[in-house]
Amino acid sequence: MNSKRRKLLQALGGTGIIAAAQPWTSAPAFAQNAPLRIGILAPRAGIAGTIGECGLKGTQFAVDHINSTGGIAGRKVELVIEEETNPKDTIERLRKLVLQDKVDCVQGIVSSGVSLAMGPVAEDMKALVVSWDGTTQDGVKETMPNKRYFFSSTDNECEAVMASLLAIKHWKGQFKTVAGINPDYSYGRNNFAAFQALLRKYGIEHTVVADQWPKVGTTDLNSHVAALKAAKPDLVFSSLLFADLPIFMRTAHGAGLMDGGTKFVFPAAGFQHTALKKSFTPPGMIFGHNTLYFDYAKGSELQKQFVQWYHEKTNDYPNWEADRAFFAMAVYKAGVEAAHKAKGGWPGKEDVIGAMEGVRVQSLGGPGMMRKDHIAEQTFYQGITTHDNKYDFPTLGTVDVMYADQLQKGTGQDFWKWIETANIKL
Amino acid sequence: MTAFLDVVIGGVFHAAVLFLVAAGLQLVFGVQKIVNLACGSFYALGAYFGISAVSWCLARGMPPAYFLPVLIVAGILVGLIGPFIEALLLTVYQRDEAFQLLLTFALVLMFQDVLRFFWGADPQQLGDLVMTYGRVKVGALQVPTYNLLVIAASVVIAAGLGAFLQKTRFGRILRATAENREMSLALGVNVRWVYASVFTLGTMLGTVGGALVVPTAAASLDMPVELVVEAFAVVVIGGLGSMRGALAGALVVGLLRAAAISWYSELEMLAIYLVVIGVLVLRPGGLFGRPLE
Amino acid sequence: MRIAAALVALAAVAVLPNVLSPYHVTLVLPALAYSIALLGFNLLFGYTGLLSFGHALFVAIGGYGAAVLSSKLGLRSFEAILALSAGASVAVAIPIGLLAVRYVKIFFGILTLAFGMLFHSFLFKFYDLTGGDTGIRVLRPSLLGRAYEDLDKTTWLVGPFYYYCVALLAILAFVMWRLVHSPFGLHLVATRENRRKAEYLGVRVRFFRLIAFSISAFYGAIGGAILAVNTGQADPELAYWTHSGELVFMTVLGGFGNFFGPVVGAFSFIFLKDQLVGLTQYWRFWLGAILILLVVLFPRGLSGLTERMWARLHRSTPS
Amino acid sequence: MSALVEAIGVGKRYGDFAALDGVSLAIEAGELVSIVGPNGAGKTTLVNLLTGLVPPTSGQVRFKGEDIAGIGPVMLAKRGMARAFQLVHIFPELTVAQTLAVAVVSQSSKALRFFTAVADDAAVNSRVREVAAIFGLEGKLGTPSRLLSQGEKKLLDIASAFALSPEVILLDEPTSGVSSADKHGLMKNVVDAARRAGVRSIILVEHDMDLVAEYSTRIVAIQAGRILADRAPAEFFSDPGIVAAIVGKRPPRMPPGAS
Repeated sequence: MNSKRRKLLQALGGTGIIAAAQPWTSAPAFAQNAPLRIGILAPRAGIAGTIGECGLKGTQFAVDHINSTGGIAGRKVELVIEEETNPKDTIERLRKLVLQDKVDCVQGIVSSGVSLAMGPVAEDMKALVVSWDGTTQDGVKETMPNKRYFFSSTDNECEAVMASLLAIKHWKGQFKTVAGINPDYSYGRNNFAAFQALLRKYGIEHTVVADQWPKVGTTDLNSHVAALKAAKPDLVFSSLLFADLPIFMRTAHGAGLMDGGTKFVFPAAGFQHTALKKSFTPPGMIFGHNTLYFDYAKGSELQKQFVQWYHEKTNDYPNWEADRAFFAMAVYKAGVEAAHKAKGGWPGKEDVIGAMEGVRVQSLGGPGMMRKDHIAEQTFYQGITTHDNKYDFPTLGTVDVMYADQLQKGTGQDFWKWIETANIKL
Repeated sequence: MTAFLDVVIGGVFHAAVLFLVAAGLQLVFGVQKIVNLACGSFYALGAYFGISAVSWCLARGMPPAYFLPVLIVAGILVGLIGPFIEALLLTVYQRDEAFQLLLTFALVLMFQDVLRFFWGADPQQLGDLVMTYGRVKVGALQVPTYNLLVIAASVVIAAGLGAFLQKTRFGRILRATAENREMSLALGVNVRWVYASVFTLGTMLGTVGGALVVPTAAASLDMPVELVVEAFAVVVIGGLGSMRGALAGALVVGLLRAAAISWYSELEMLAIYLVVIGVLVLRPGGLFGRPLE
Repeated sequence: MRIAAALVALAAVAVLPNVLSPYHVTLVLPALAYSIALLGFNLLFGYTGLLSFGHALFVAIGGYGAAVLSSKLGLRSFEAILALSAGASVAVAIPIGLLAVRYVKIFFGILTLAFGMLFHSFLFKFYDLTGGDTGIRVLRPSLLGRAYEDLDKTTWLVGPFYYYCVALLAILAFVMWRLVHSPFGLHLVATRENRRKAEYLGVRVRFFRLIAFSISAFYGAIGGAILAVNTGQADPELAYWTHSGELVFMTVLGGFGNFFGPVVGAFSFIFLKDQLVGLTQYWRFWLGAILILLVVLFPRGLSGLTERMWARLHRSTPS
Repeated sequence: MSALVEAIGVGKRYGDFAALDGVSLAIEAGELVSIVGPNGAGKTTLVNLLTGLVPPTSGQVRFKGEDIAGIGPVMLAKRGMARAFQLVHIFPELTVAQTLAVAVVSQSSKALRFFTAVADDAAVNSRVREVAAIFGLEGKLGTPSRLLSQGEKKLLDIASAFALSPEVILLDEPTSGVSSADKHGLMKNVVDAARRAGVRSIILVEHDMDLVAEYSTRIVAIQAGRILADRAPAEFFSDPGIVAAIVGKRPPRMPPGAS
């Protein structure tokens, strides 16, 4: 029962049980042959356990790939996996990874609460951290004004921005009343606020007739749906994810919320896309798949390989968290290798950080880049759904692709100010 | 009007499920004086097991329409872990309540991982099975037939429980044991057996509740800890140990939640806690409980 | 004898930073924080006989107190933060206590649980005020007027802050020691042992319970403030009922019948959890299993176990 | 000179049922008044009223001239009346000395001292030893109460009531559970102790008519919620009608909640 981690490690590193800690600073000559140790902080239990599961698959795929093709600058990769829980305990695990296991890099983290707490701690410990997710805008700017060691994922609001843009592009003039049902945490709050801010920016007259904030993990949404139905909105914007989304879909369908021509925008639908069965999910909705759309016809060979590998392992199709995890690993690999090449020898941590700034990589979902201000830029996929496919769940009929430079704030900007002033082409 | 009915039906549906879990809590507390924090874990177990059972049957060619009885049977079957857990509780019957509470808290911790070990971290669902029974449409009002069936099942179980406790010999023994354990012992009642059966029955109410609700919802790992709080609100409002209290409390919580969501959604859970505290201030024993101390 | 043992333990804790790796020293910090919170909790549980299943409420108030004061109001003095957070905690405890001390046993447990969850709901729902799920950041405070700006956070935590917390634990443990041996403490135990008899002996039972509840809230908030500084963040999980459950777990692990039981419990729990989490992803299961063993076989916890072994040792060696 | 404890036309109804009806009673300093009567006659109700535990539905209950209706046990102790119960009430985990100290301290101004060790308080300790000596418990001061014999527990229960230094003490069947051989010794002990401790009057509820006859200065007989007789022992026992009513057969009425 307790051997899962070990098994995974063996599968990944091929080195079996971790050797005693080898700090890279003390013995550079020896270190050249020792595997690189990468700490992973991923949720395993509770609501977010499902994110961690998918992300870990991305990491595993990346590490298999790396280790079978010569490692990172010649060194194989070995993982130390720890659980992300609440901020208090996760910081303890981070300290363990950094101080005790002496890992070279920490990747993971999906919760904004944890990443907000972790940023300053990582900076203080000079720990190189590349986060998968968990970068909701609130609090980010005061917590980490000048990041040196912490690398963030793309802003969590990107998908809301893109979904809002698509809604405006496709349905402008077709809706006057809007309603929101979004998860009750910073992610949901900001998504709905971003949607409204963009409607204002493009001068779309609208009234919010209902806004619902079910707690994440609410399994009975009948009353929420009843409230939405009573408000008779022309458009419903919902960044629900996890199991909440299929539950909402099924409940809304059962109550007839989808019978009256109401439009639906689900920026985070790609997280539970395979659970949204056709029978209760009509076509013609806006679905966001974030940075990985598994069925993208023009997707890279790498993506197709991964999707197949994932499907064989789980009998399911992956969501974007796998891509985020892969991206984090790819950025670190690219940084190390660039620094290694530049230095002509094994690079120090500061060299790696320098090389990671501005590095471009090919992730599972598509091209991406790590900005100089330590915020990731990736490719986003959204579109309007269709039932015309071989699956029992809807996929995208038309796929819109946007690069994050269109979807997130520039260096040093405030997200909300950026929305007002940004020059985005619809 | 339609909107109002929607809210009421939504609230009653929520109440129906809460009632089953709360009734389990009440039964166990009433007879054994143990507050079971793990009631939410049983609920989740019922939900997960229900999904597995239905999927297993469907894969073997069962017509989808039979899924409701399968769920009920699955709930009852998995409720059979009751006696084993009761055997564990047996060690602390004579101890301070703190230990009983802690023991069930330990079960909460263990079940989180047991569920994850068997079913993984991804939420489990039954797809669109719930729509097998279609919808009931009256004017603009639309309700999935299954939701009404769950309400009906809960009412039947409530009535059955009531009749069982009032009319049958075993029910009378239960009530007598609840009143006075020593007296029952003196009258030759096999208290060991009574406790084991009551705890199993309480467990089954939870597991059947979880199995019944899962087609409309999903089984997820945080189900147990979230539900406990609501179930506690129900029993405190209704009065600890009272079956009538479980019914009234479930309706109060279900309808209150539905109303709060419709009119001022920020108040959802807050409103429930405020009512709990209000009840405790004004009627310390709850609506149907006895005054304490 | 006990005091000598306590002094030895204190000295041992004081030299830990020289012996342990920095990581393990940072692990001792939450243990110190929980020790303080649990000393207060055990005044209520062990001495007064009231089991609160919502005590995380006060730990959370301490945490959020530190967060709001340091990052929203710009207050940096840790002494002031502790005083104000603990004061706020007592201010919250009094009205809750007035209601809750009318009950005992399971009803007291459920009522306190309800209040804890009420606060959790508040933290979660009132997003603009409390930061919702992400909570509020806690900035590094100054200790006795010194900011130690030259130290990075880990060095600060395992250095000045560590000794500060050790001193705080020593002072608060001493105060608690005096409390439980005072007439006040005697009355608390009397109310636990036989409420009716105590009343006929002129003990104002509810009043004394209320004071015990308030004192435990005070200690809880101090522990919470230390925890939050250590984490650098106060988040709603601090108030969640399972965190309250952990507090009870720790107390029983250490043994609530012994004055130092909670301290033993806090240290062993943190150590145990760290080991289990490192060993298996199914650490919750094993933690629960250990709790069951404890409840069934060693209800007096580790301190009770040592006492028993000590007694057996003495009996078997002829003097 | 007003009476120490006084009931003026008190009645207590539970719904339709009158547990007590128009009872008047005055207890002076120096008296030992026994309250007797068959089960369900209203003795317990009367005692509860006299000790301010429950308020009467009509009439007045006074202690030292002040109304004490429903003041509750804590205030009762403060005003100077103590009560010991039929069933033993002790603090199992506390030692004899600690048990007595609870009472001693609660009546001093020291109850809310948080930082002084109660074990080191010389004044408290000497009073504790004094009370313990009266009841022959001085050898058991360090013994946890739960380890005492049944008789010792009973003594401790009564002793702790004495430790309050009350003016009036109410003893509810103090000899119940004590072997008949020890009953007289215990009773004598208690009455002597009361005199030495400065207790001004004793109210006794007792079934054993030998004890009642021997120690009472006055006997109040209750039947069906009313006073049947209020006489000196000699007169009381010389009236066969009363004796038959009290000692004889149980009355047919068996009201709920009155006993």
